[in-house]
Amino acid sequence: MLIFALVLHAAFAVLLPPLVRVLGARVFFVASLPPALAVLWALSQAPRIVSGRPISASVAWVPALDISLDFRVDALALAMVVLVSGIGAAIFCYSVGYFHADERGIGRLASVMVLFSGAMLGVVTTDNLFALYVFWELTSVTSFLLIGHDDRKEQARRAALQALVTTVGTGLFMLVGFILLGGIGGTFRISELVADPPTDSPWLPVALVLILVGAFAKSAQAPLHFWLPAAMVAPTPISAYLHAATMVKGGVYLVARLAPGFADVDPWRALVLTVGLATMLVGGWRALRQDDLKLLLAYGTVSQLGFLIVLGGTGTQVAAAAMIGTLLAHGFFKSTLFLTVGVIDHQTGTRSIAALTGIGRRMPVLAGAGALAAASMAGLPPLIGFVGKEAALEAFLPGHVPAPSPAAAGVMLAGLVVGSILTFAYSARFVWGAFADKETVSERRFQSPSWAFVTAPVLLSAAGLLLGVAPQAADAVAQSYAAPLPVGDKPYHLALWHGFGPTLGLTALVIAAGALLFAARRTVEQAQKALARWPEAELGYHLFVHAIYAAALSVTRRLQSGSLSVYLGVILATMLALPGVRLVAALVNGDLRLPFGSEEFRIWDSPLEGVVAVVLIVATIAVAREHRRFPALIMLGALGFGVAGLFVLHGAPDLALTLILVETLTMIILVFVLRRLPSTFNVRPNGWTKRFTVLLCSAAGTFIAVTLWLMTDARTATPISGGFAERAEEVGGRNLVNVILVDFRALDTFGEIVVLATAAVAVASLVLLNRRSRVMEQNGAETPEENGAETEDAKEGTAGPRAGIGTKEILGNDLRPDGAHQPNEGGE
Amino acid sequence: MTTADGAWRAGADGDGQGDGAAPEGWEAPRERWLSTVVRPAFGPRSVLLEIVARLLIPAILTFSVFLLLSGHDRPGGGFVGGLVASMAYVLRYVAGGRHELAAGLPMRPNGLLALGLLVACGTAGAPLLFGRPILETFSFSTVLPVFGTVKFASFLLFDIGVFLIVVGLVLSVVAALGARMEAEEEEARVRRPRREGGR
Amino acid sequence: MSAPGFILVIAVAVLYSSGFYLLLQRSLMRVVFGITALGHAANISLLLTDEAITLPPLLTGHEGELSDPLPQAMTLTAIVITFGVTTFLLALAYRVWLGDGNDEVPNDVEDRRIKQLSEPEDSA
Amino acid sequence: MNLLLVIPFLVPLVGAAVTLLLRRTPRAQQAASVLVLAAVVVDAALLLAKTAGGTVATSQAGAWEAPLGITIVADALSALLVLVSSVVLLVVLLYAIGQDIGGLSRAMPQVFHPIYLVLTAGVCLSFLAGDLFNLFVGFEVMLTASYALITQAPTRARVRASMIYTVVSLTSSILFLTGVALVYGLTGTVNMADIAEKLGAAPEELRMVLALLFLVVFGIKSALVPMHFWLPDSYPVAITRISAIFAALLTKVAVYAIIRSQTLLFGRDDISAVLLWMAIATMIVGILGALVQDDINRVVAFTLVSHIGYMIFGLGLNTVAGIAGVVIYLVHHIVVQASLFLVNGLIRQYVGHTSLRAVRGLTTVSPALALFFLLPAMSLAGLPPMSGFVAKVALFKAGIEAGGWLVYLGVVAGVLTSLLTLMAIFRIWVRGFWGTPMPDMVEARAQLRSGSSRAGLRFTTAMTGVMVGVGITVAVMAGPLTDIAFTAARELLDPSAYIDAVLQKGPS
Repeated sequence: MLIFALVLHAAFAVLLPPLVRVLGARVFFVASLPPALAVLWALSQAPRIVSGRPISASVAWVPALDISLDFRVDALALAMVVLVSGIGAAIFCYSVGYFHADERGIGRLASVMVLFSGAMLGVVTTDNLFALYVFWELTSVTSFLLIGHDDRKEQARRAALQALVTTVGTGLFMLVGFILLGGIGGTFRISELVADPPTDSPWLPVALVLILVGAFAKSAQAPLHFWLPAAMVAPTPISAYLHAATMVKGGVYLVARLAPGFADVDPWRALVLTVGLATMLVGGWRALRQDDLKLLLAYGTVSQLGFLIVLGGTGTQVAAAAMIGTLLAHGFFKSTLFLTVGVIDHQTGTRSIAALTGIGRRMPVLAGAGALAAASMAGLPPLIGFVGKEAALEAFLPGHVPAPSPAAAGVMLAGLVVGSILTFAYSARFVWGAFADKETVSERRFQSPSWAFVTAPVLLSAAGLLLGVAPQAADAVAQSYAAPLPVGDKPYHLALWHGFGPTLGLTALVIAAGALLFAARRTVEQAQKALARWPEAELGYHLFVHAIYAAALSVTRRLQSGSLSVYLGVILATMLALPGVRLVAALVNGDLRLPFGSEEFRIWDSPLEGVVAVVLIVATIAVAREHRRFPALIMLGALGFGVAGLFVLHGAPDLALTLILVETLTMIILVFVLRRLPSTFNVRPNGWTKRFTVLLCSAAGTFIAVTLWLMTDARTATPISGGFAERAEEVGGRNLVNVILVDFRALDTFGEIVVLATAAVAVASLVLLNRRSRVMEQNGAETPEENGAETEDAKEGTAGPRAGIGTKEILGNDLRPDGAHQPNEGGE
Repeated sequence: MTTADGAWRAGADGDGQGDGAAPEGWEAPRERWLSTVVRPAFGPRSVLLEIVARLLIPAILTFSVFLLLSGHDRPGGGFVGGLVASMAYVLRYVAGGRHELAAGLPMRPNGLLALGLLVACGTAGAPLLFGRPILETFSFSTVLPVFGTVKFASFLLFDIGVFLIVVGLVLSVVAALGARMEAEEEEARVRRPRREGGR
Repeated sequence: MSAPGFILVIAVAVLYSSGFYLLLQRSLMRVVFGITALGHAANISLLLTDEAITLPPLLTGHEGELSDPLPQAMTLTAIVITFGVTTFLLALAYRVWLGDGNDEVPNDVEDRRIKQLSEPEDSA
Repeated sequence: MNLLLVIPFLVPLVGAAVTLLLRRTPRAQQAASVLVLAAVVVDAALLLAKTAGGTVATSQAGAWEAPLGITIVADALSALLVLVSSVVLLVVLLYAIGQDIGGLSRAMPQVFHPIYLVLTAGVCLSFLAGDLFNLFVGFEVMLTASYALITQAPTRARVRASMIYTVVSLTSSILFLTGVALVYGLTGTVNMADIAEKLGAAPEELRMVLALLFLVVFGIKSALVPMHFWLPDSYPVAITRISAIFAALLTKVAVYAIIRSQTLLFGRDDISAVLLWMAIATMIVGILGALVQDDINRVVAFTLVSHIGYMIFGLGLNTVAGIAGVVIYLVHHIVVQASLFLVNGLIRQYVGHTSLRAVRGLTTVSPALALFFLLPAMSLAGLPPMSGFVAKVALFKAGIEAGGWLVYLGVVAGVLTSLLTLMAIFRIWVRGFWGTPMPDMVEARAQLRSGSSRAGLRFTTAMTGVMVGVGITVAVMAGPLTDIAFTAARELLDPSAYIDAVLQKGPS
C-alpha cells in the first residue's frame, strides 16, 4: 500500500501537466489526492503502528550494492507521514486559491510538488540508508525546481542554485557517511543499525559526523542555514510546504531516527546540542528584526529547527517525547502561519510589516487562525506547542535524566529558555505585524479572500489546537518512539498539565520575558542595528563558490593552452615521466642492464646494414632540419627508400616492394599538395623553447629505442611464427607473409582495407566538399533553403569568421541581443 | 578571405562522383586516350612521356595482375598488385591530365571501394553460412581443358578485394588531391584578380 | 637473444626523435612528415624484433633459417594504414591552406578567450 | 557462437559497402543503416545473454587455433559494452536521420552512413578483439572513421578541431604500434591471452615499463590528465551526431582498452598508485575546466574528461567491487553523454549555437527539451534515482571498502568532483534554461515549428527522448546490470577463464 502510494505520486506527477488545460488551477485538487490517500492510510494503520508493530515493505533495486527500497513505518515515521502528507494535502487545496489559472508553468509546478510530496513520503518511511539518500536528494532537486519556479527573477535562480549546492553538496558527505556506517555495521537497514549499533570502529564517529553535516544542512542549521531565508522567493505554498513543514524537517527526522542508536557515541551529542542551540538562538534573534513577514517566519523556522535538532539528537526519553510534540506542533503552526502570510500577500500585494495595517479587522477568521498558530509557536496553553515546550524544558532539567551531563543540561536549559523567550517575542511581533492596526500606516484596499482560500490555514491551526487539547494521540506516538531510549526517574507523558513544577515556572518566565522583549521591540531593533553585524553565513557560501571559480579559471587558463604542439609535448613528457622514469630507475638500480658488452652486443650484423643505418640517420635529421618544402620532401623520400633497403637486408622483400610503391605514391601526392603551398615553412626562432623541444623529443626517442633494445634482448619465448611455416602446407602457399595476410591473420587485413576505404572516402569528401563551399562564397550566397530556419551550422559559419570582435569587447557586451555575441565557434 | 562556412547543401547532388550528374572534372571527352587536347598535370605536354606511358600501362596492369595471383607463393599479393595497378593510372594522369584519368577508369573510385569491400566481406562471411568461423579458407581444384589442374581458393577472392580497395584508394586520392585541385586551380586562375584583392 | 645491432638502435632513436620533433611543429606539412617518419620508426621497430636473417620467409625448399614472417605481415598492415591516414592528413592540410592561406595549426579560439579572462565570469 | 561474435563488425561493414553504393537514394541508405544497427543490437543482446553468467565466448578467425590465428572473444564486459554501444549508435543514427529529413543539418548524408557504419564496426571490433594487433587494427578502423566524421560539414572551426584531433590520435596510434612491437619483441606473440601467460617470465621492470607505456597510449585516447587537452578542443566542435557518438563511445573504448590491458596483460603488476593519482588529477582538472566554459558543449566535454577519472579511480582500486563500479560507470556514462550531446544538438537546432552567453529561457522555448536535459544532467551529477547515482555509490563503496590513504584521497576528490559537476551542469540549467528567452530564440522557434523542418524537429526531439529513456532504463535495470558488472569484474581480475577459453578450447 505504501509502495502504491509512492507510485501514485509519481504517476500523478506525470498526469498533472496535461490536465492543466482542462482544469486550470483546480489541478491542485487532483494533486492533493495522493497525499490525502497516504495520510488516510497511515491514520488507519496508526493503532497498529503505535502498538509497536511497524509496517514493512520492500522492493529490490540493486541488491549487489545493498541499494534496496525497503520501507518501514514506525511511530516516528507515522508522525512524519501525518505531517508530510496531511499538511501536503491541505496545502495543495490552498494552492487552488493561491495560483491563478494563467500562472506560468502551473502544470510543471503541480507536477513537481506532487513529486516532492512523494519523495518526502519516501524519506520518512524508508528503512535503507541508500533509499533514504535517494529520496533525500529527490527532495533537494524538487526543492531546487520549486524555489526557482519564478525563474525570470535573478534572485530566484540564485536562491535555487544556492539551496541545491548546499543541500546536495552536504548530502554527498552524508552519502559517504552512510557508506561508512553501513560498512561498519554490516547492514544498510536503518532499523537493524539502530537496534544493534556498531560501537568499536574508529570510523564510526567520522561516519556520524558526515551524516550530521548532511542533516544539519538540510534542516538549515547554523552556519549552513543561509539558504533557507533565501529560498523564500518561492511562492508561499511552496515555502509553507517545503521550507517550513516538511523538507527542512528531513534533517531533524534523520537525527531523531539515528539518535536511539548513536546518541551516546562521541561527538554526536556535543555536536547536535551545540549546533542546535546556536541555531535556535541565531534564528530567533534574526527573526526579531525582519520586516518581511515571510522572512520573519523563515528565521523563526531556522530557530525552531535548531530547537528540534536539540530535542531529536539528545537521545533521552523525555527529549524524544518533546521532539514528537514539537515536531507536530511546528508542522501545523508554521504551515498555518505561512499560509496566512500567503493570503495576506495574495490579497494586499505586500507582506511588509511596515505596510500592513488593519488586516485583523478585515479578515477576522484568518487572523484568528494566525493568532492561534502563533500562540502555539510561542508555547501558550492549551496548544500543542505548549505541550512540546513543557516537555522540552523538562528534558533538560538537571538531574532528571541520565544524559546529557548535569552541567551541560544546565547550559542547555538556559539556552532553551532564552530561545523560547526569543520565540515568544517574534511570535508576538508576527501577530502584531500581520494583523494589528498601526496608526502610522495607511490602509490598503484589497478584496477579502474567498472562503476556500482561508480553509486550509484554519484547518491546520485547528489541528494544532486539537492536538493540544487532546495530547494523548501525540503522546501515544511519542511513547512508542521513545520506548527504546534511556528512561529518567519516572516515565514522562505529553500532557497539558503536569502540576506545578520547575517547568511551569520556566514557562511563566518565558512568557513574561518574551512579552517584555516584544514591548521593547523598538529598542531591540535599534540594539540590533547598533551591534556590529557579524558576518553573514551566506558570505561563507559566496567565498567558497568564488574560490572554486577562481581556482577553476586559473587552472584552466594555465593548462588549456589551445596549442597542439604544447598538447603533444605534454603527452611526450608524460610518456617520459611514467614509463621513462621507471626505465631509468630500473637501469640505475641495476634491475635492468643494457646489453653493452654482452655476447649479443654488436654494432651491426653486416656492414651494409651499417651503411643503410647511416643513410637513415642522415636523411632523418635532414628532414627535421630542412626548412624548405621540396628539399625536405626529397629527404623524406630518401628516408623511405632507406627503410626499404633495410627491409631487403632483413629478408622482407614484400615489405620492401610495398614500401617503395607506397613511398612513390606518397611522394606524388605530396607533390600535388605541396606545389600549392609556400616554398618554406614558417619556423620558430632558435631559443630555449626550441632547445627544450629538441631535448624532449630526443629523450622520448631514446627512451623508445632503448626499451626496444631491452625488450628484444629479454625475449621470453620463441615467437609463435614457427607455427605458420608448419601450417603453410595445409594452406598451400609458400609466401608466408602473404599467407599470414590473407589467411592466418586475414582479419587484420580485413580491418586494414576498411581503413583504406574509409580514408579514401574521407579524402574525397573533404576536398570535394570544400570546393562547393567556395563556390557558394564566391556567389555571395547563403544557402537558399535556410531563409529563416536556423540550421545547425548556418550560424556557426556565418557568425564565425565575419564577426571579428575582440575578446574584451565580447565580455563587455555579454548579453547584447543584436547578435554581436559570438556564439560557439567564433572566428579569428 | 575564404570562408569555410561549410555551405554545403544536403542532398543537393552526389558527392562529386555520382555517375549521372558528375560535376566538372569528370566531364571527360569519351575519345581515345592521349588524343585529348588537354594540358597534362605537370609542365608542358610531352609526347615522349605520353608514348612511354601508353606503352607501359598495359604492361603495368598485366604485371599487377600477375603479382596479385602469384602473391601466395612469391612476393606480391593484393596490396602490391593494387599499388602497381594504381601506378598505371597515376602515370596516366601525370602524362595526360585529369581528363585522361577520368576517361581511363573502369568505374568510379567509390564504386571500386564498395565492390572491394563487398568482395572481402563476402569471402569473410561465407564460411559463417556453413557454421564455420569467419574467414576460413576453402578451396577446390578443377581440371580445365587448357590450363590443366587449377586450384581455386577463397583467399584469392579476398586478395582481389584488397586489390580493388587499394586501387580505389589511390584513384580516389589522385582524383581529389590531383585532378580536383587542378580543376580548381583552373577556376581560380579565372578569378585570381578578385581573390588577390581580398587577401 | 635477438637484440638488433647497436647502430640500428641509434637509427630508431633518431627516427623517433626527429618524428616527434616534426610533430611538435606548427606547420601541418611538417606534422605530416613527422607522422611519416614515426611510421617508419614503428615499422622498423616491429621488424627489429627479429634477428637479422636475410632469407625471406618463402618456403622455397632452400636450406636455412627464415626470417620471422609475423612482424613482416604486421608491418605491411601498418605501412598501408599509415599511407591511408597520411593521405587524409594531406587532404586536411590542403583544406587548411584553402581556409587560412597557410598550413599552420592555430590555437583554439575558445581556449584563448578563457586565457584572457582575469575574473571568473560568474560566481553565483 | 561464430556467428554471434562476428556480426557486430561484419554486418556493419557489409552495410557500409551497401550504403556506399546507395549514395543516391538516401531513403534506402537510411533504411539499410537502421537495419544493420538493429541487427547488431539484437545480436549483442543475445551475446550478452550467453556471456552474462561468466562464460567466455570465443571464435577463431579462419579456424586457426589461438596464438596463430586471431581470436574474437567476448566476456561479460565486452558483450555488455557492445550492447550498450550499439543501442546508443542506433539511437544517434535515428536522430541523425531525423535531422536529415528535416533539413536541419548540412552534414553529408551520402557518405555519413557508410562511415558511421565503419565506426560501428571499429568500435565493436575493438571490444571483441582478443589479439593485441587486431585491437590496434580495430582502433584504426574506428579512428579513421572518426577522422572522416569529425570533418563532416567542415567549418573553419571544425577543420581546426579535426587537426588537433587527428594528430593527437595518430600520435597515440604510433605509440600503440610501438607498444605492439615491444610486446612482440619481448614475448614473440600478439595474442593477448598468450601474452598474459608469457609475460610472466619477463623481468618485472620491463613489464612495468610496458604497463605504463600502454597506460599512456590508451590514456591519450581516453583523455587522462595531463593528456586530455585535445578533447575539449575537438569533440564539442563537431556536428551533434558526431560529438554525441565521440563523447559517448570513443573515450570509453580507450577506457575499455586500459581495463583490458591492465588486468589481463599486466594484472600481476601493480600500478594502482599511478592510476589513482591520474584519476584524482583527471577528476579535478577536468571539472575545473568545465566550470569556466561558456559553451554548453564544452562544459559537457570537460565533464567527460573529469568523469573518465572516476573510471580510472575504480580501476586503480584493483578490487572486484572497484572494477564492477567501473563497468557500471562505463555503461551509465556512455548513455548520459550521448543524451546530453543530443540535447545540445536540439539546442543548436533551436538557437543555432550553444553558447551560454546567448542562450536564455530554454524551458520556455521547449519544455520537453528542458526535461530531456534535466534527467541526464541529474544522472551526470550522480543524483538519485538516476544511473549516475548507482554508479557513484558502487565506486565510493568500493573505495571505502578498499581503504588506504590514497584511496581515501580519491574518494574525497570524487565527492568534490561530484559537487563541482553539479555546479557546472546546473549552471547551464540556471543560465540557459531559466530566465526570459531571448527574442531571436522565440522567433527561431516559431519559424522552426511552422516550417518544413517541423517533422524533423519532432523526430529528433523524440529520439533524444528515447536516449534519455535508455538512461532511465539503465537506472531501472541497475540490479541486473550490477550483477553482470560483478561477473565481469571477477573475470577481469582472474583472467584464467578467459585465457583458457582463448588458448585451450580452440575453435568452438
